[in-house]
Amino acid sequence: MSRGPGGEYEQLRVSGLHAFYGESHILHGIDMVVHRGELVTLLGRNGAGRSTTLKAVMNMVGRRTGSIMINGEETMACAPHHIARLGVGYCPEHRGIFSALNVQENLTLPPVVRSGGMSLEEIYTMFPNLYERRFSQGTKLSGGEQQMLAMARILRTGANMLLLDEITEGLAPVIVEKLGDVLIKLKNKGLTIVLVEQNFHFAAPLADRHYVVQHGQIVEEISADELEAKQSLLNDYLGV
Amino acid sequence: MTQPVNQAEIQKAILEQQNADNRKKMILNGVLLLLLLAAPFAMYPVFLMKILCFALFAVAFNLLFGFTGLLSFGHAAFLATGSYTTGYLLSNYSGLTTELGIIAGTAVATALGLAFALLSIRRQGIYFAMVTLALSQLVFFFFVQSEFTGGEDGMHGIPRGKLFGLINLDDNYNMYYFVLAVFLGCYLLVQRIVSSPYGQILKAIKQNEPRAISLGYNVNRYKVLAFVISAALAGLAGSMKSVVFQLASLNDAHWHMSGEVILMTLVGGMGTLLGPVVGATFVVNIEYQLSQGPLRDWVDPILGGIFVLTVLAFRSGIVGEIQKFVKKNLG
Amino acid sequence: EISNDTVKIGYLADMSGTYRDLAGPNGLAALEMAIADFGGKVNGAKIEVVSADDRNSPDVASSTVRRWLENENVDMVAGLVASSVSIAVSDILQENDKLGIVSGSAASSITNEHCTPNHIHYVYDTYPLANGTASAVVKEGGKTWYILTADYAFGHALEGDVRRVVEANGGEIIGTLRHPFPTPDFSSFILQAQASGADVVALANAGSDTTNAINTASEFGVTQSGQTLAALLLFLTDVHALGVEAAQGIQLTTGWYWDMNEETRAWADRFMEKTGVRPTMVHAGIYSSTMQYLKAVDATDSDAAQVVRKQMMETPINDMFAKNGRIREDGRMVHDMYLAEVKTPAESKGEWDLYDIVRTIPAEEAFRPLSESKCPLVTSK
Amino acid sequence: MSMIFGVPLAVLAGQLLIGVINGAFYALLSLGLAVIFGLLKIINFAHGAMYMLGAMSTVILFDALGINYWVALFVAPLLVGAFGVVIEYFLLRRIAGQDHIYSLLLTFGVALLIGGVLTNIYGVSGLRYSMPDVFQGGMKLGFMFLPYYRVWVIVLALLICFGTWFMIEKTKLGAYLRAGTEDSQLMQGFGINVPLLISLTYGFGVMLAAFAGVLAAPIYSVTPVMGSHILITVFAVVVIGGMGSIGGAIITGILMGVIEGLTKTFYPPASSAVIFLVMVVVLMFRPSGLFGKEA
Amino acid sequence: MSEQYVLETRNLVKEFKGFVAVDDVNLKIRKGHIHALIGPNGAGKTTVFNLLTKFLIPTRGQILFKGKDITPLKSAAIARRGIVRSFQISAVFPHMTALENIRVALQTAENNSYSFWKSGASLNKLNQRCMELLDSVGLAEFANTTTVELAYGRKRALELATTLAMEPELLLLDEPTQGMGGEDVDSVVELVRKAAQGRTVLMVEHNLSVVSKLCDRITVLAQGAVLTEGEYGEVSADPRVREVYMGTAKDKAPAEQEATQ
Ligand SMILES: Nc1ncnc2c1ncn2[C@@H]1O[C@H](COP(=O)(O)OP(=O)(O)OP(=O)(O)O)[C@@H](O)[C@H]1O
Ligand SMILES: Nc1ncnc2c1ncn2[C@@H]1O[C@H](COP(=O)(O)OP(=O)(O)OP(=O)(O)O)[C@@H](O)[C@H]1O
Ligand SMILES: [Mg+2]
Ligand SMILES: [Mg+2]
Repeated sequence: MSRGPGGEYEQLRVSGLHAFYGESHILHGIDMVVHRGELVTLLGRNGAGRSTTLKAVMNMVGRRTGSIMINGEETMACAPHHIARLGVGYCPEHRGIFSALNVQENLTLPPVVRSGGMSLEEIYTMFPNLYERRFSQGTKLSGGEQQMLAMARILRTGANMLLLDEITEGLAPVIVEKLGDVLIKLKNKGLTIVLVEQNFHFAAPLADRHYVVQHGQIVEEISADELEAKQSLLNDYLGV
Repeated sequence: MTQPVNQAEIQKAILEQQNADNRKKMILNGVLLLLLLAAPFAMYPVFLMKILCFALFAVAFNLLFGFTGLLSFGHAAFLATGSYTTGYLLSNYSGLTTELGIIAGTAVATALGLAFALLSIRRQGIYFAMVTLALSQLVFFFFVQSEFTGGEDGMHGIPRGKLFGLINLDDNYNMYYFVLAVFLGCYLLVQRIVSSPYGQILKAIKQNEPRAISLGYNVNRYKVLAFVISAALAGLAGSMKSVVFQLASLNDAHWHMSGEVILMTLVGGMGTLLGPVVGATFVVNIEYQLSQGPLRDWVDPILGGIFVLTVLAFRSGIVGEIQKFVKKNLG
Repeated sequence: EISNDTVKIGYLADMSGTYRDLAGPNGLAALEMAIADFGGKVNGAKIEVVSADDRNSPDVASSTVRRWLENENVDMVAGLVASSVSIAVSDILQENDKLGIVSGSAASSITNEHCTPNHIHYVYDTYPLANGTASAVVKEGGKTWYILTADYAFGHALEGDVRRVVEANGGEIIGTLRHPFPTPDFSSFILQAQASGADVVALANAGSDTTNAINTASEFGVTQSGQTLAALLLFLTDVHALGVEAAQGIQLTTGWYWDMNEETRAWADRFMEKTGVRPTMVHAGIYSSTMQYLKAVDATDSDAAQVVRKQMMETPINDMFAKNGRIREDGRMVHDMYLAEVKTPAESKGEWDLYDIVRTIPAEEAFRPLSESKCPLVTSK
Repeated sequence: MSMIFGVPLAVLAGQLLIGVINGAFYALLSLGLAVIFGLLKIINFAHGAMYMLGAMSTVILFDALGINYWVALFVAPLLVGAFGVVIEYFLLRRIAGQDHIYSLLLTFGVALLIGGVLTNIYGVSGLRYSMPDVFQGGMKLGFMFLPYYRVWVIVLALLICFGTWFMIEKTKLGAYLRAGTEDSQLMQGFGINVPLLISLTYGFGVMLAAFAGVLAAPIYSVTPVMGSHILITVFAVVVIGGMGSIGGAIITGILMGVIEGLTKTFYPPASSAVIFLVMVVVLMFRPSGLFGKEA
Repeated sequence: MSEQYVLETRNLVKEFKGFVAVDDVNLKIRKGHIHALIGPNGAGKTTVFNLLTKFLIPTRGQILFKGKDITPLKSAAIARRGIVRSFQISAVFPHMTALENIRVALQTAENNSYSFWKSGASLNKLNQRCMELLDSVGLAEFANTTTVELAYGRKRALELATTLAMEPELLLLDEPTQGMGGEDVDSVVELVRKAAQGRTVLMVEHNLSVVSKLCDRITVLAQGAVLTEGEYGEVSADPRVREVYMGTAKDKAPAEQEATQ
């Protein structure tokens, strides 16, 4: 049964998730739910375990225990390459641009997992830099350009749930702004988005709910409307 | 910012740490020394000398590979150059005392090392390995072609002669203690190099070359020096070998030998001081024991199996694994 | 009397490398056959055998032999294939005044520059190989020669010997080509040999080089185009590997062939029971030399190197391997050699039915005469 | 007859042709190596052994089951390829992401194992294999006699080389391969079964070697050691071409065949060393080989 | 008199296979300034850094350091002259302790870096200075910790300390706050401010609040060329800069400027 109490469709339900890198125990029981069409952020300090949470969902960490349901389907047993097929698009923290491929190849690399993804044209109009450099080696791009590429890449696949890790890192404000608009567009198209962000000021206006991660646990859940009220609490958590 | 901490205390702690490490080193060296001093009474001296020569060879290689991060696939060239040169001089100039012959052999190998280094040092990673391989193949070709090496038949009947014109090295025990002295000298030298100011830079270069450059280090010079030292020690190993066995052969120059020293180092534990010594002892022993026993037709497959096992089961080598184990269980 | 009441024989050979098949494990079998046939005991003293793989490395060989001689009082070392190994070992034998019998090596230098009073070279060497084949081929009208030489000591020696013989018999060397060892592909060299227009293309190499060359030669139709192919060192195992298809008509010199007479066949059958293959001349030589050694020990009731060697030299060898073979003071065992021709597929009646013995080369003709010897043992006389 | 450095032009022409043929052969071998290194970052010292297995299995299949050359041309590489997959799955996979050197050591060990075992079973003097009758004889080109089989070798080798190059450089699958070796985890995140891809790639690489082995069976003496002789040379070819450059491996293969051929004509003793000389010189001026991407 | 300028570039150009990444750039960096290089992604900022430190060879143009032409020098030589950079991704020696990391930098000043015969103890005299530097970035307590085990922010601090150990006259910082949030950013700002005393700093930074807090002067690059130069006020007011870089951030003080978009 994948219908939450509220009756909205549960795209992602993580419960009691522990994750380990070899010896070190990173996640200590994450619990979170993301409904279809929601944009949820994971906030927290460096090393809190946000990236790890996303990686764990993608089955990219060493060892995991607990439960991860995608579209109401238990995925703990799934091989990594099956997860994407469930309509999940992942944009990694450190971009993961392939040096063996040129920009265009990088863009078209991830297989389309669902219909309704963006076309190359749409993407290029959104990121003119990429069009300009489309035939140069992926890793020869500037830091920011690589970031754009990493993001753009998964918009093509038509995934209906996006896990985005620090997508504004190293981007010029003007691009950050543009990304903001993009996310809103995607959201309106009904995509589900889990956003890991350092730049709270970017995330705040977009998100429906915020999870605050600390020492590998969810310590606070704040919905958009509570934001004013809990601002100071949040600042303590994030040390702003 | 963090609360102020007492710098002096921390420094003291660090120094104590160092002393503790040094003490450990001393004890280890002591044990090693005693073992080696006693060995010839337990084992066959010539065989022990063989092990020492290869151990020295592996130690030399490890200085470059384990501590500088440069994989040379051509170290056989230096071993062979050392042994042929020494062999040739001692056989043809009866006036020459043994140590002079050995020094000469080492010198020539060192020069060759410099040449190799200058030609290869700018190449990165696997390309570096392959250039050294290519160069050593050319050296091999030279040795095959030249008359003085005796080609396939090899160079035979090299006189051990008298050390300093005094000590008769035909006596296996004299010979052994001479080889042992040289080996220990080199071992300690490498130990010193690794912890020396220079060693620190090598470490840094190995771990993050661009950063070392941006700090103003001309990394290639440091690499060249490391290469030359390594080549010199390898050459010395060869020279000693030719005197011990009284022969020099193409096997020393063949690329298999370059491979063998890599194996020894890895099996023993690369980047550790004792590793290559243990590795050499292990490999030489296995090969020897097997070639004698009932399994003598199966040496190659068994060796192969051992290498596969090493890589799969204990990748950081015998010594490396022991160190890990100690760290884990004894704090 | 016999030291500590045992005669201990060390068998050292390449057990895993390029020379494995011509001596190797089966050589050990031959050695054991000899001991068994001798009765397992000599003058009441028991006979022990130790064996090792020399890995074709003088290092390994010398440390093995040193230990055998110095710690395990081995009395005699047999086998000995790679010339680098044989020479290295002979030095050590001399140091320790023990005896060695070289059966596998081809280098004639072993009883020439490198001769010692402590070893015997038994089966063959490059001299008779060149002698037998070359003189025969020249006499049959092969006047102009082109030689493909393996570019190392053995090849050079063989080439030199061939040149001498050919020119002595009124032939002419119109070209030689030194190829690296080993060479996987001979097409380029064969092509040059063909272009040279020589009557004879001679192969002064061994093992896989020779078989590769012969394969390629037949592929490029060397014989069809009227040239004669002469292989100077070819073992039964090589021809077996080539097959009569590719090797037919090739002339070669051998010290022994299993199918020469009742005696050889009988022994070869026993050998085959034990090993599953037919013996090479080296296998037979190991058997014969071991017998000769044990007889000498028996006769002199001693295992001291010089005593035994002397006795071995004094008793002529008459067994399935050699008739009136004798060991000279330079350590060379001289005996009749045979010029063989590889059978055609039509003639060959089985896997191992490979040679026709064309001619017997008398001992005194075959080997380097003492007059030409550089061996101190001879010249110092 | 006109001469060049004392070599008749006709002979030279022949040598060049032979050079190209051997070159095609090198190309085929180095191609497999390049695929395996370029895509899997594995330094495959077992490549020679796989080449040998290809040849040996051709002979053994014939002796044991009477399987003829034509069938072997498919079956032998498939068998060896499957064997390769097994090795990748049970051994190489466990050291994925480790330093090159470990894959070198591991595959070298495997090579020793295979070679040693076969030596003990079949000996070293070689197995007999006679050429299929269709290839008996050859054509007279005026300047030389060209056996039909050599023609067959070059045609087939070049076809396969080109096919492989196209698949890797120009198809989607190729892109997956190239990317998967850089960050396999992320590729899996995109929904691609990388482990399978890798096994198959290694299998394919050794298949190419085995295929060269089958081609070699009728013309070279087939022994358990035949691979170890050629291994280093083939490595040199790959390096000169630029590690991991597929096209580079092919072109360089042929180039080296020709250069070697010329050396065999003008100074034969150096013919095995010349390739290393070329390698040193090339790497002097082009640090990552003729066609390699700058490291 | 160009003495007041520590660093000057004259018509600096870098082309990559026809693509012009840096297009005729003339920079003038005043002594003692903290000078920011900002601009959209792919404008050529990192490339400029790579040119200044010779990680890339300029296609055309000149680089002057304290009036002297240093265009032909090699990376290492330039570093020894006193131009030291930090990297966009943190660069440390992962398997050495924090203290050793700094010591490696200090050794450049010593002339013992080739003496392989000296004992390791001969380096202890540098420890005092190392500790001071570590303390200045608040890492004193981690002196003996292996660097891999340090958290991201601390790695960056260590890298900065290492850079300072070189006593550089000109410090090049590429996005020092990248990937940091909250207080880490503030601490880096403090660090840079400290580091800048008696030095000149040239930094690339996308976090405008940091730029506005720290920098005396700002050069804006766009498509490889200098768009404009000036103080934060002027630059941020420039409509072109807004268009290509800052975006539609209306007339707002930089501090809250990102707070609402
Ligand atoms: N591959 C790894 N091996 C071991 N530990 C890791 C690994 N990756 C991350 N860690 C550790 O796991 C913890 C959480 O890392 P994570 O990347 O999830 O933090 P984060 O919340 O994403 O913060 P940020 O990405 O801003 O650094 C950190 O302490 C980090 O040191
Ligand atoms: N090695 C290279 N080869 C080809 N093009 C390159 C190379 N390095 C950089 N470029 C191109 O030059 C331009 C400038 O790159 P640079 O890294 O300097 O941008 P940047 O200003 O640092 O951007 P960011 O703020 O995103 O880091 C980019 O378009 C990039 O694609
Ligand atoms: Mg993160
Ligand atoms: Mg940048």
